[in-house]
Amino acid sequence: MNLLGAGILKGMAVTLKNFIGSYFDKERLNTLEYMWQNDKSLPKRAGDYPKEEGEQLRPTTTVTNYSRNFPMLLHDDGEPMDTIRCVACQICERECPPQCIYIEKSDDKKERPGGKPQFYPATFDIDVSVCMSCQICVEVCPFDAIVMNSQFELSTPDRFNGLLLKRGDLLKSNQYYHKIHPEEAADRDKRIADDKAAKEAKKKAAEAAKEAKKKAAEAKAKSEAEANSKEESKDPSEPPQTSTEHNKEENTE
Amino acid sequence: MNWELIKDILLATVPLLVIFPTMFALTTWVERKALARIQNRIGPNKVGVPMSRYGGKLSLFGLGQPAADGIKMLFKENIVPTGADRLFHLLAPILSLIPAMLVLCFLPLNFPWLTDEQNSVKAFMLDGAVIFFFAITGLNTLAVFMAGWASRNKYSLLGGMRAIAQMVSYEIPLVLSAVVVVMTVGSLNAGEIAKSQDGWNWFVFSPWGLAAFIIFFIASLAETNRSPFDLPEAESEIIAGYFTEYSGFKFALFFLGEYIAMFAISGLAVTLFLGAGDGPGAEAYPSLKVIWFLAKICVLIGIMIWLRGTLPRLRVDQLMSFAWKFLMPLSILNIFITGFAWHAENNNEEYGFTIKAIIWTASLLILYLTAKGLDKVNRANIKPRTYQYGE
Amino acid sequence: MGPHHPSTHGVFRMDVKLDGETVVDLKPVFGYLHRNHEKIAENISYLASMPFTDRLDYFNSMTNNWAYAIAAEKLVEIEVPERAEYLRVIMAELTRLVNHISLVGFFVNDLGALGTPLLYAFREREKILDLFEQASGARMMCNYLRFGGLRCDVPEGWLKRARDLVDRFPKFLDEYEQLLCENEIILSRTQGVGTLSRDLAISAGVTGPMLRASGVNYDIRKVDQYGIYNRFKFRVPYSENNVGDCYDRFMIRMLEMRESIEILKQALDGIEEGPVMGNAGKVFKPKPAEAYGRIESPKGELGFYLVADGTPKPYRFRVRPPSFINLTVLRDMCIGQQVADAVIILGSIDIVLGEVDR
Amino acid sequence: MNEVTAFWILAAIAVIGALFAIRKRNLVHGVFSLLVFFAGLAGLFLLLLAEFIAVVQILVYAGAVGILILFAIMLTDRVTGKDAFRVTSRGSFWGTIIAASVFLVLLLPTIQEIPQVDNPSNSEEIVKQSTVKALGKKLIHPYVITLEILALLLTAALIGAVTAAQGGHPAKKKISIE
Amino acid sequence: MTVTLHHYLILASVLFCIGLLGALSRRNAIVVLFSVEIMLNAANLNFIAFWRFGNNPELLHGPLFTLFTIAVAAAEVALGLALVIAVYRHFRSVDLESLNTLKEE
Repeated sequence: MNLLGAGILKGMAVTLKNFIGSYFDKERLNTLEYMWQNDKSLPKRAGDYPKEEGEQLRPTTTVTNYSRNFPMLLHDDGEPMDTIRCVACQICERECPPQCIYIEKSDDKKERPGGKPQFYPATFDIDVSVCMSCQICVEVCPFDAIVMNSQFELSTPDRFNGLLLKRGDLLKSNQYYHKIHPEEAADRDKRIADDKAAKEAKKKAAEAAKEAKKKAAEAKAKSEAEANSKEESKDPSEPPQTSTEHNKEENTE
Repeated sequence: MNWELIKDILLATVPLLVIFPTMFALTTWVERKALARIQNRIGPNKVGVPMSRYGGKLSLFGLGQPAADGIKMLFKENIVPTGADRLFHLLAPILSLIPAMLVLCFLPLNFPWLTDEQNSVKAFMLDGAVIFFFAITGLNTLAVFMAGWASRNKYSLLGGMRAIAQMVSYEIPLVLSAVVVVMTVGSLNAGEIAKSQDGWNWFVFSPWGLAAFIIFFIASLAETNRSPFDLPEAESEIIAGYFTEYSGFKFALFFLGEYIAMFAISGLAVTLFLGAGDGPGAEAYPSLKVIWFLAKICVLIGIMIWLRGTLPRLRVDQLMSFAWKFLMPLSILNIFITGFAWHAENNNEEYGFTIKAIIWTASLLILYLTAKGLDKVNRANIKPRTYQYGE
Repeated sequence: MGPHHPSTHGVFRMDVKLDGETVVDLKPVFGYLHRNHEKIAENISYLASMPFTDRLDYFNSMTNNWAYAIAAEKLVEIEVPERAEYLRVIMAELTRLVNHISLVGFFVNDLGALGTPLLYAFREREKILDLFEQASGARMMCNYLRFGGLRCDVPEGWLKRARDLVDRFPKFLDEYEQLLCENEIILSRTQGVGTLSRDLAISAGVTGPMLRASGVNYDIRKVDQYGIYNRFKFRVPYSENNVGDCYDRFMIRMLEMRESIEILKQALDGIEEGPVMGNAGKVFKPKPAEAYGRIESPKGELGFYLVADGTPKPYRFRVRPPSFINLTVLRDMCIGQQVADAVIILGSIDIVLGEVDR
Repeated sequence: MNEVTAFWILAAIAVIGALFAIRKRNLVHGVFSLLVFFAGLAGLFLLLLAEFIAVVQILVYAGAVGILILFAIMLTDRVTGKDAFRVTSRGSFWGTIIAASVFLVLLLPTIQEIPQVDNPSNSEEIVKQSTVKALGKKLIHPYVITLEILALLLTAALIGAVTAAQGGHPAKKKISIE
Repeated sequence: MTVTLHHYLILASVLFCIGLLGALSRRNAIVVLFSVEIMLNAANLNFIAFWRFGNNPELLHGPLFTLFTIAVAAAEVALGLALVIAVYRHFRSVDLESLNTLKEE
């Protein structure tokens, strides 16, 4: 039969342990100082925050390199507007659950390094107050043009156009992406590289197939010429048709 | 006007007015810091002296917090609800502060600069100090009612009535447990009680003294609406207690009154049970007595804060049945035991060690068994249950 | 007690008719947080409503996702790879821990314990949420599961971090039990309060810890054996006498946490490398069919009923919210009790308004 | 000198307190003025060096009886305590006349017969004697019977008050869940 | 001029008469209880005054007797209020005028 009031005493022993523990045991005390430097006033627009996420945080803060907050557009190294990846295919605009992306397709095409000239988004706005950072747009985007940024300090005094991120604010370089989400950026680039390699391989295979066909055609013409009376020599089999569809772009909608 | 008398009176009262309010400010800080630490937070550390020249600010580990609270309370606009009784609305916080302050001067603080022969000090050594103490704390209930009634709002009246019911029903165990000490010392005078406990024979070391101290401490928790009994002000069911309609400086007065009452009651507990001013170095340098006295008060306040961080609240009917069905019978029994033990000790001559040991163990056993029995009677079916596991 | 009452969990109002201290009649009023979840789901694609399921019961988003994923997988036969199944179980049990500690924290806070147990609970919850953030990118709104597997694999080192969190958790639980389970004040305030008899619970369709507290041995993980729960050996605690009160509900949740740790240990041992995403097609366009998938969410039986009509948008999307159905017995439990207990009974039911109002 | 001024102040407080207690329309104001009256009286007792009595007066009257009356007002009258009935009873005119005549009857003998005693025994000696210990001894030794009777009376009054006020508690009807 | 016995006696009789006036002229039962209290306290004042100016104070007659009257007065108030509450429950009013059901019509 336990001592009267033993439950209360045990409870108090626990609080005492926590009281003393909070001074020494790092694991118990886990509240952190607030991050934003408090001597600067809040910028007018969300876009005016310093571009690089690192500049606004205090050294002591630790934003894990997995957290996602609002989307950002990627451009490869070089002048941002030339190397933008987004081709304004507006899939993300349709798929976005809270419908917070607004894209206006440009009418002229822009030369892209590597691929053929593509459209580019004349305006690409994301209303940060509507976006719920659910990352669906990143998933459905076939061009890896949009990824999640972990910059969370975007508070502004003005509610309407203050929280509207224009294309200029959204555009960030790939190295920045590597800086904030190293692992994710790494395997995303690897996947892009593999796709490119697969495409070249396919292209080469296609050219090889074409030459083979040309050769076969000349050979056929020659052989026809020599023995057009001889019965048709069996054509080499059709060049292997690539199994997967042409490329992700034409997924039917 | 003989200036001699006035000088003595000032010498006796001004230190009280200086020491206890500063201790009040410190206790609010300590309470918030300690509660925070119990909950693994850091506690207030943002208020600091803005050293704009050096950038950032000098955070005084939150010591600026009580000052900030005080200033905030001063500048808050105090609203008096329409239709409320203006006079009593103003009078209630003052009436809640006066008894708390008045009672402080009867504690045997024996300041070193107050030698005994000055006649002003004798005035303070009131003959019926302990009874006077309970009479004055009784007035506190009055202030609570006045606050509840004067703010003309049904809920604060309800809260006020509950607070009064709680205070009145916990005053009885408070007084009965004090009777134990007065009985053995034979005098109501706080100074004599303190003198009789010199040299480490504090009352808390005898079994009935310990039981009385525990009852006294629990009842004092209820008297000042602290921790497990803070029903009136932190009512999660109905809106908060009797001082909802108060803001600004009047609320600060209530707040101050509550803390000073806490000091006063724990001061009395120290005088009655923990040998006021008696500590290792007390005989050598009498000026150490004050420091010992205040240290013991701080220990009791610490325990109160610790309790506040741990225990949930009691329901109203449990609160009442705990006072009437558990504390009161226990304290009455304790009085009988003390009477018996005191009689055995003082009247027969061969009061050797063996009889003393027997009496002590017997009384300890009786007290514990009755407490256990009472607890079983009151809460018959309340015990931790076991559960079965299904596949 | 108005919608923004300090102790109700979210916007929930109770019209209480009193006779002195005892409650004579009680009418719960809610619907303040109704966001039209099911109608919206009919206008967007299957995948797009996955992030909305996080917002249902915002304490445990992983289990919501899993329930929706199971229902969708029943529509179209998709085979989920081994590692995804294991990770799903691990995530679900971690959310069960998160839900139960925060519930116990809020429950004791209603009893008036000034936040201390709540802050201990939140301290441990933070550690688990960090794990979720590393796996899915967000702490509470994970949006991590997809039809046929997971969106992405957990980063390396995650399993080791999860492993030592699970090893450290029992130590915290012992400390928590020592603080709460024998505390006389909590015992006397919760025992005999808000009693729910066994047959009333069954007839009212109550599920989850509340049902088990009233003495019914019914746990969907054991009944349906969905996912790979049949591989793990774990027990289901339920009360002996067939009337459950607030104390039973509180204790059942504490014991369930220990069982979840057992499952987590076995799951973390059994997981190996492998693909995380099944062979789901690019666009999810099920043939016309209907399916009802349900799981044992920490609050009870969470079910999704989907009717597909061949287009990429569901024809009908219905959620069976456990806390909404558990709330229907609130009136019967509160009548005859004190006012102070009405708040505690509400706390013991563990409702989250996101799920009640949808 | 300051003793006389103290007497006059306290006498004024007591008389004003008593008058307001009777005259006030609002009952709760009446109770608070009654408490002022009790406090004034306690001061007078202190002046008369009956220290323990002053303390007991505050404890019993100002503390307990005051709250008791407030509870009674809360339980009976409208909470606002406004006394809406006609303030004075029918016999109020005759009441004042009787009170005045009683006052005269009391006043005349004090003026003539009781000697003008103005040299009270010195206060130090009284203070030394009227300690609580002396009172206690007196209470136990010669007046122990009265003390026991008093105890009996108080318990009887307590039990009587409780039963009268409760008026037989109606059986606690079990609220059945239909 | 020092304070003499006469001062206290006159004061006590003034207070007594105020109490009597209140008792007789107010309709509300609770105010009547007030006035009875005032009368009792006036009597106590007399006891202490006579003890203070009496010739053998060590007998402590005054304080003892006052203690007894205070105890009796407290018991009396408790019972009086209990009766008032019982009456209120029955008659729904504390007005003494309306308590005349014993008088046969």
